[in-house]
Amino acid sequence: MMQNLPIPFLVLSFLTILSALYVVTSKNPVHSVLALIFTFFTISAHYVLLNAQFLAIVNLIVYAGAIMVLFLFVLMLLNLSKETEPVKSNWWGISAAITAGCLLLIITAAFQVSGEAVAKNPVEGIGLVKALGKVLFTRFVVPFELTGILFLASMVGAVLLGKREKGNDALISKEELNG
Amino acid sequence: MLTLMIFLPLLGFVLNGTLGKFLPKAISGWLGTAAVFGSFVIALMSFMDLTGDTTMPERIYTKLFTFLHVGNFHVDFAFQFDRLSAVMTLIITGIGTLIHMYSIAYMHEDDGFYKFFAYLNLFIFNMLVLVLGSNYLMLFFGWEGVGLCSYLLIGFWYKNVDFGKAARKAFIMNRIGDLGLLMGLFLIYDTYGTFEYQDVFKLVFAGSAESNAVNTAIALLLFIGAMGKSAQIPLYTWLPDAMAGPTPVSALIHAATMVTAGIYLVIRSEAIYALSPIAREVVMWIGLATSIMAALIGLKQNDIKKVLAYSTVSQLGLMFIALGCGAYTAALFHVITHAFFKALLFLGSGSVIHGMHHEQDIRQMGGLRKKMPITYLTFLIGTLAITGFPFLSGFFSKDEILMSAFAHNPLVFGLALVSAGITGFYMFRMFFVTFHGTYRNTHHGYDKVHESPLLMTLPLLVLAVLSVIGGAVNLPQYLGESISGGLHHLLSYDGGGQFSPILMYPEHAIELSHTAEIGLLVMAVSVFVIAFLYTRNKYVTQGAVPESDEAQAGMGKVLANKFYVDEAYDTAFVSPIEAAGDVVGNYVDDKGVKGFVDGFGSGSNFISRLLSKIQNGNIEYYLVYMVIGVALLLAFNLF
Amino acid sequence: MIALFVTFFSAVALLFLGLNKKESNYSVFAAISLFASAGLSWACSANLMSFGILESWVPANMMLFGKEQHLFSALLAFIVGLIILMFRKNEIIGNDQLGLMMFSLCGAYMMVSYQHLVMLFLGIEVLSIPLFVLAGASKNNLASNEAALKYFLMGAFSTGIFLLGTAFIYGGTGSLELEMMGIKPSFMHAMEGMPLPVLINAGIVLMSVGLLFKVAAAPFHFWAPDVYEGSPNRTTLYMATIVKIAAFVAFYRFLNTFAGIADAWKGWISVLGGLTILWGNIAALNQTSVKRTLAFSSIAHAGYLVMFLLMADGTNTWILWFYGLAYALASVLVFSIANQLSVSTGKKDFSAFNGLAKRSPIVGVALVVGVLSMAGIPVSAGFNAKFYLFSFAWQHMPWLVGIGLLGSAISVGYYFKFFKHAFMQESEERMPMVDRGWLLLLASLILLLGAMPWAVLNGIF
Amino acid sequence: MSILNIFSQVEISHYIYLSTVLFCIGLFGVLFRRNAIILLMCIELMLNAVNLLFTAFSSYMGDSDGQIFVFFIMVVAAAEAAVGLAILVLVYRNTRSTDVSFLDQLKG
Amino acid sequence: MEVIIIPILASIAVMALGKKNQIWMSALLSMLPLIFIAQFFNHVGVDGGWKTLFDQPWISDNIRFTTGFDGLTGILLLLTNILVPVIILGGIRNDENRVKITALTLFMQGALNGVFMAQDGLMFYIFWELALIPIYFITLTMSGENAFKITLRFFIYTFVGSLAMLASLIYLFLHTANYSFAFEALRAVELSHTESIFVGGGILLAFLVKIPVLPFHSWQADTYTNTPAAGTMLLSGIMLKMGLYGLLRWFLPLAPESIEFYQPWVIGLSVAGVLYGALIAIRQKDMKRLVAFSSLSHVGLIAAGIFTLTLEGLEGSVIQLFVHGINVVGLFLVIELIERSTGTRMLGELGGLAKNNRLFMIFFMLIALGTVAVPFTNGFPGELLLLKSLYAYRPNLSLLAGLTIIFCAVYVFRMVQFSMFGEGKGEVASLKWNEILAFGIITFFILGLGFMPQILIDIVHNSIVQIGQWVSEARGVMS
Repeated sequence: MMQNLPIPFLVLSFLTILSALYVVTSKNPVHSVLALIFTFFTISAHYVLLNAQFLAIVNLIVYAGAIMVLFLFVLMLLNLSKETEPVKSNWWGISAAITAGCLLLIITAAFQVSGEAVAKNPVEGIGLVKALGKVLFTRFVVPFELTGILFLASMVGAVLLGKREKGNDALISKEELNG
Repeated sequence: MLTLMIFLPLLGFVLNGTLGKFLPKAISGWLGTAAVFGSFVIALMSFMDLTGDTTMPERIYTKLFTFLHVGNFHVDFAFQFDRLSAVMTLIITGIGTLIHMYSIAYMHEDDGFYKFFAYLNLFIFNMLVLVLGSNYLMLFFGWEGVGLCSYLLIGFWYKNVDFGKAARKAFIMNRIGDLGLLMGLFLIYDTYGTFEYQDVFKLVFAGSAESNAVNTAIALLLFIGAMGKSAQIPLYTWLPDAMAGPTPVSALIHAATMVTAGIYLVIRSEAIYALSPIAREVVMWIGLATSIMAALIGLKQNDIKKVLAYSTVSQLGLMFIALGCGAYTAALFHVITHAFFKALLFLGSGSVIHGMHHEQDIRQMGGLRKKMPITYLTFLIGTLAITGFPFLSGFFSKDEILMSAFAHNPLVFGLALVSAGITGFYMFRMFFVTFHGTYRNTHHGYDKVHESPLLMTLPLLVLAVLSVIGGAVNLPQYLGESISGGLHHLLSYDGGGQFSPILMYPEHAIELSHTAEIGLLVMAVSVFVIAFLYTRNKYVTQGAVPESDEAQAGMGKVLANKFYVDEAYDTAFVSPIEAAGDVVGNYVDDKGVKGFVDGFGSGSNFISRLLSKIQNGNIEYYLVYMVIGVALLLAFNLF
Repeated sequence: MIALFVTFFSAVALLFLGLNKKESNYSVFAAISLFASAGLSWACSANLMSFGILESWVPANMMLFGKEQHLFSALLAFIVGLIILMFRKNEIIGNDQLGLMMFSLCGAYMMVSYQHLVMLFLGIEVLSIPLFVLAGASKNNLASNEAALKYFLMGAFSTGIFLLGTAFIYGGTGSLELEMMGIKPSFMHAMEGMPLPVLINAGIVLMSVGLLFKVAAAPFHFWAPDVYEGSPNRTTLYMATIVKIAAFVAFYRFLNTFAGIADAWKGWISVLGGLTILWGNIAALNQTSVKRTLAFSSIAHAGYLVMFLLMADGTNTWILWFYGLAYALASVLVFSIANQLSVSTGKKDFSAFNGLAKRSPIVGVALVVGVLSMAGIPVSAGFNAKFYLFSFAWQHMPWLVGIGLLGSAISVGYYFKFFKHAFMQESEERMPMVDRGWLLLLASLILLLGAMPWAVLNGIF
Repeated sequence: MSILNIFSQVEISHYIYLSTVLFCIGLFGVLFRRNAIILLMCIELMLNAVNLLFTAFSSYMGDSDGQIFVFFIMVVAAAEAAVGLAILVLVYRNTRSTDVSFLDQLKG
Repeated sequence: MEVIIIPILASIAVMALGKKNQIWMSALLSMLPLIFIAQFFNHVGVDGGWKTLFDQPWISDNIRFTTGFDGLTGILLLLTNILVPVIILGGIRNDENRVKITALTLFMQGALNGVFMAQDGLMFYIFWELALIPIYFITLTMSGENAFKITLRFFIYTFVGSLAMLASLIYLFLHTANYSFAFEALRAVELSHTESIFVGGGILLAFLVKIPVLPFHSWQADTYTNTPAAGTMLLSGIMLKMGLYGLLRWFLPLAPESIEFYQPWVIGLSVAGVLYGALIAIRQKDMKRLVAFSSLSHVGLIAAGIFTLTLEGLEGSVIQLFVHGINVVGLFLVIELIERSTGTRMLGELGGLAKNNRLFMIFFMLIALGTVAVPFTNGFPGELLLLKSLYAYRPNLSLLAGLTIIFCAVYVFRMVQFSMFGEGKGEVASLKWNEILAFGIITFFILGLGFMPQILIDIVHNSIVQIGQWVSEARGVMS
């Protein structure tokens, strides 16, 4: 089964999974961020494979370009770039892995058993900006407008939370929390 | 008239009960007396009508209202005045009047004077309902009612805790009997479909396909009721304790009237008993046992009223022997005479107690005959009557019982004779110790002892006369055919063609030869003589004083302690029930049932705490729970 | 749609007004505009008014504006208005927070009227994102911070699961439109008796998990007690009522599309419903904090409402509406009393209620009405709501109704703690109570809905 | 206009597997890590897995709705990240930590 | 309708007037419904079946607010509206809670009237629950260590029972032709045997808890003991009768198919309860507790009588439920007055109270006699009929239950003895006019019904015969 697959797909998939794993396991947050950005790149590549060129670009711009930069920025701001995270006990990792693995197994096994197919009807060009834009501003104009509320709300919210009030120093020190 | 007769005492009760507090004692007392006397007069008139006028129906029947009517269950609130009721009514109201009168003086100093008369009137009312009711349920009304009045009057001096205990004991023992009676009533209704005497007996007589087993069961259940009310083994222990009440009460309720209700019940139900030899046999043997046992206990009692109480129990036993032998007339005869002389004795003892300033122990008395001549004389007559001095009332009635017993079974006769003999011993013992010998009381001087006032001695005299001549109501045949058997004829009246005889199965005249009769008489008299001589020798000539209970030994101790029956009942019934109450209340109910229910609550709380532990505040755990939930859901759905 | 418009623009207006006068309290303005939204929506539902221009702008496959949608919008706006009104004095609330709450309400409107999963997704997010902020709005309060972080992390996580489910559904049915989604599986199920495709099945499960998370049904409820406890009272109340009602309407509409394959989801959803009822009620028994108790109580109520999901035949939405109204009224009543007391006494446990009945009998009576309504004891709105719910659910899942009754019985155990403290305990502290008139009004509203529900329902539906 | 004619060479199920695997990796990360920022990143990873799946379905079925949906997911993710990071900063300011397991004051 | 509304309005009025209200005013208000009840007796009468008086859609078009009247309802209405004035006159202590308790009592009067008049299943349930609420708040005014636990147990216990009944009613409701809760509609539902056992069981549970019959009684004693007197009187005097009324009115007609199944159980448990309660009562020192267990004993007999399904049993139970209400309220009133004067109700600490207050003594004695069921007091006819019906069912059970007439005498007279007799250890304050009136009403019924129980039977006969017919139709034959 595997050998029939085209090489680019396999390589991309392999890279995606590998970098995703690195995101999860890396002890250094900055490395995680970088690995995540790399993952986004590979996913964008998948989009290209899937004829979704618009999404490929947007993915890079929004995710890799904006969101991940925000993450990095926060990491730097909070000075978390070092390996500050305490090492978790092994059993916790194992149990987390087992839990996630079970879920994975269940889903994949279910698909294996049923082996179902999705109606294949590839149409040329739906992933282009032109086509998508047309849909977005006709059928999806309402949700598109409503995202305005979302952004307004998140903006106001972020400002609300970020606003420094007087005397707003640490309520509780880390030592206290530890103790 | 009948209604008036019954409700006059109730009126007295209501008046005394509501207004008595505001009335002077004299008015209150005479009011009560008048109410009963009124009833007596009406009863006498009605009795005359009933027996004298042949055009009168064989019973006067009055229905007041329907008491209960549920489906085919129907009970009328109705009264009937027939010959048996008439006799009972006359005793009740007649002796009742005397005792009321006596009480005016006896209770003169008591705070609850009006209350006392109210209770007495209420008692008379209930007693009349008992004997005049036209059906078994009315009888039950009166039956319970007199029990209640007995309770109220025994516990009349409520400040004394022991008296209260005695009162409750009386009521509860009566109730045990009542339960049996009630079951008997249900069985009667179940079998015959009615409570009306007439209808029941008609059906019984017609032998409406009911087996004698059912009748036996009815008879035995009714007898349980009679046991309670008439103080038979095993339900007799309340009667001696009932002496806690004022003495007129003992005279009226616990000697003359209420305790004979059991006899009345059996005579009334003669139709049923007639069909059940087994039940009669039971009645007879229980009567016999009670009679002997009570008499034996009476030998060693030192409380003047206790002696009389055991004597009453013993005499009641004799009556039941008669009933068991089928000699209903004899039993009723003894009821009448016993009412006379026992009331006399009780009132006499009351007079003694009154004169002795509430001293009841005969060992504290002695030599009273000089100070209290009238009491002495009347008491002597009473004693002679009860012990069977020839040609006094008790002699005739007791002999009739003994003869019927002999006709039934010589062994029974022998034992009954023993019982009658013991009567002589304890009665004369008491009599001599009380009135003869020397004065022994240390608290009150001999000079303080006084004769009772006229109001008290007058009833004594009347009763003394009655005790002497009371035998006249049913003289034996050997004294002459024409004057004999008055009561017998009364009860055997065949209803003048209508169906309502008192006794369904006319009693056979006792077929004894004159020799046998004379022989029996001689035996009875000689027993009396022996008793008289022995006690006179011991207590008058030798001047012996009964020793205290502690000094008793052997059989005497057993007798002084009343065969330890009270203790045995305590151990066998009272304590276990109380213990069961404690166990059920404290353990089964509190820990068990409630604990079980509360278990749900504490179980929920336990789970609640468990759930709180799961909710440990750490988001990582929450996420894991959530993913596990998702995984389980997926697994459950996809496979 | 009109409600969304009015709410959104008054929220924006509030934000602008806030620029001028910083310290002012705009609660009354917000409440009035929300009541106006509610009124307008109700007018639309009763065909007294029409805003066809606005609604014709929306493509038909995106949002639906039927009578029910209007009524639910009116209900949501009314409740939020009530919340804002009742809390206007106790905590100083900035106009930004009011604005956020109203933005969030816009998300709720979307959820009740979506016809396309995009709208549902956006609705959930518009509803949630302001709430993440509002949960952490008292910034100096560590509990509030913790609540915000927990809510945010778990909310985002559940969004991920929800989206995976959406993707599966998309793949399985080939559509994201509500009306189209159900056709294929129903057809397959009815005509060929084929097993349900894994994509659809798993999709339903995963999407349901996302929604069950929002309504705080077991075992996806773990966030709820913590977040409810940590958040400011107003936000807690908002979460307990609006989020729940909106999510249930959305859930109901979602499951309604799959009514043809109800066998596939009825079973496990009812099991979760039963679990939620028991979990919520039992866990509440042992709580000391008032808010936490009410949080578990709201979990239990979510469990009862799961019954409603099972009768997904599209005709009984009025039950949910009535239940939502009854539950919200009682919650607002009890929460606002609890809030006032905890503010004035500084206590968070039940001892804050000590001696309430004696100090202020009117508030005592109001508390009684509110709590009895929550417990579902007649004559109260809560009883009627539960009665309608249980009697209709019986035909679908009798044993779940049995568990519901059992849960009601257990719930008495903690609801009556209020009475224990309000009536049996004495207190030295003075407790000034404000808004007694409003509280009494709410209580009478609950009683009115309890005493003559049919008249009210007939007037509205 | 595809670089490869991938639709004929790769079954859709492979994309499903790939996305699921990615999703589960993200999920594993959420469960495994304690740093809130990493958690957030793992969630982004999960969202991206979903995006990939949507896109794949959309492309295979020739239906543009899926891609629009992905677009909206991205929009939402951005908003969410903004608010999330704001919360995180707030928490960090108060506790000097981004470790989620320290925040367990609310419990019971 | 009026008899429901008036007390509730009166309750609000009393609450609003606050401390100013006089005992007489509230008593008069509570007597107002009697006028209407008299009208019902006059104009509606007790000859026909259950006549509808008022009918309006309520919870839905077919779930209606429907009130009706017949003999059975009439008896219960009489009981309620006689006892509530008595309670208000004598049973409410003049302390800070008086206004509250008076208002709650009046409210409860309205709710109880609703229970007894409801012709609609859901209305019945609603008022059933509604009647529970005032009593709950009355119990909440008690103090003590376990107070909350006790009230909670009481409430949850009865609530669970009620919910079971609700479930059963809903089940029947869903099987009616047009989704109606109307009594006739519910009755018309045909149930299979198994169904009827479950449905009947649910309905039965609510009533058995309320009555209470043996294993469901553990809320009773503690609640009685700790509740303020008014609450105890309401509970024992009227609330228990709700359960018995429910058995007659709702259980028997609605689930007659299941009676066969439950009959031996209920009778067995009831008779066991008769002895159980009596045994415990014998050893109690707290007078209230004693009466509580005696109540368990008495109502057990009533329940057993109902389940014999004989006319004697059914009508006897109606008499007895009326009479027990009167008597037990009287007893609790006595206990309350003793406690008010002496500060205790422990038998060991009392004694000799008869000395200074004869009137009180007379009232106490009469009530005690009524309780002991001495002839010519009201307790007797009912007990007679019940034992008789039980005898028709099983003679040996009748004998066992009949032991109660012995035990009852034991514990009642023990109570009288240790409180009233013996050496004086305290005094009862002389009775005020309101208390005398309260006692007067009670003694009037004690004596009146002792002579004329047939009055009650005439009132209730037609209703009972109708219920009997329904049962016998379903069971084939009725004895």
